[in-house]
Amino acid sequence: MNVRLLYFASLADQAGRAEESVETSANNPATLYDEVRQRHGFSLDTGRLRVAVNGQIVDWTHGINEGDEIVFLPPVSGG
Amino acid sequence: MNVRLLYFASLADQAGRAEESVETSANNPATLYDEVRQRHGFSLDTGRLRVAVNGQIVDWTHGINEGDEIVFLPPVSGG
Amino acid sequence: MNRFSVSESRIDPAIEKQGLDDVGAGACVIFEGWVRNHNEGKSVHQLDYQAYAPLARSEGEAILSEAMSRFKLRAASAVHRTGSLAIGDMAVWVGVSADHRDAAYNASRWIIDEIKLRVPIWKNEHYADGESGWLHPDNTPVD
Amino acid sequence: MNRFSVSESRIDPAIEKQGLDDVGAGACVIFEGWVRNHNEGKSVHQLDYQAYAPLARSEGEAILSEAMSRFKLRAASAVHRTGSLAIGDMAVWVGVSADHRDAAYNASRWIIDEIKLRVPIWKNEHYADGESGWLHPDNTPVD
Repeated sequence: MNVRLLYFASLADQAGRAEESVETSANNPATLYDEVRQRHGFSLDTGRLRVAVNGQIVDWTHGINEGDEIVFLPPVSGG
Repeated sequence: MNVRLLYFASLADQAGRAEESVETSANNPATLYDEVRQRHGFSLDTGRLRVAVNGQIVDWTHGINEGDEIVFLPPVSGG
Repeated sequence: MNRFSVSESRIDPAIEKQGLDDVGAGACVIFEGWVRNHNEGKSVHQLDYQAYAPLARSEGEAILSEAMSRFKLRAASAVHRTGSLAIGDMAVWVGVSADHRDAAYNASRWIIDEIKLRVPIWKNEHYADGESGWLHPDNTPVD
Repeated sequence: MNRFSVSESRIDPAIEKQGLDDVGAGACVIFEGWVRNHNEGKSVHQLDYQAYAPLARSEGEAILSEAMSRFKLRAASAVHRTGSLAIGDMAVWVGVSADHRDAAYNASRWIIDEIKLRVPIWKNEHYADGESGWLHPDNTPVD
């Protein structure tokens, strides 16, 4: 299936892009992150990230569906 | 000697004036307050007041001199 | 330098805030006291504030100087209204800036508490029932 | 009702504050986060803030709704900047009004702490030495 990933902050820098569409057979965000992490050399591991699917923060075991917008969230530093 | 008294808040209401000059032989603010309290029927006693002489907060036993500006300060309620 | 003032006219928070600017400051905390339409269950129509102005200024300055040495601040200032105020009017403005927000919050709270305890300013509340009265708090906490 | 917003342009505190007016409110506490010229010993020239805006809005709204039920408030609102900011620029504005100052201070502090913990916004600091980097705090307290 095809999903859309958005990248922010250091993940965007390391991926060299702000978004991408990926073909994946991963059935949850944890597996998907492993795939893209390997490809882009992301330094943060899932213990330091949160993940959002379609604008909602979800568990790493949450299901993934065709067309989902998925965002791996590095530790925030607003304010 | 002659001193100038300023009155604020409930003391001004009870005295019916914001200031007055008084002739007194009181040698400290405590004695002076007893004098004016009797005359004006002030309800607050010295335990609930502070006193300022010439713009400085002082003890009730502080000396008084001719021409001093003396203010008995009711509990404040600013803010 | 005057950090504390007593004002007979409307407080302009934008002007007051200019004194807090500092390139090293990352946090600014502002407290405003507004005239509310009720106090201890009574409906309030209007307020008068009376000040013994020379002493109010020197006590206010002393509080702000002490705040500058007690807390890690960049700047602190405050102004208190006198005269007749309507519901919604600003009675007091307290502003601080600091590198970090911990100091800014702590200092702001400390300053307004000290102002309410020490500065010779008195509030006369005019109630909906036509009564009015000067408030002379007796140890009970003042909000 | 939108209590939290993300803004690509300058925050105007006078406009933001209008949402806090309430005849029952006696206390207003405002927190502003400013871009300061230093962080952890490094000299800072400029900042960029990046947000995942839809989630930042919903997380921000959730924080302000929770504040309204946790604390005795009349109103609460907040706005966070995104984009390039210079030293002295306002990065975040948080305002609350309440009958009493205790609730106002406590709510204000709680809201900015939650924003810094939860809202998906990231800061990129540009240092005087030419380096820059996204900050990803690791449990250490953020100021």
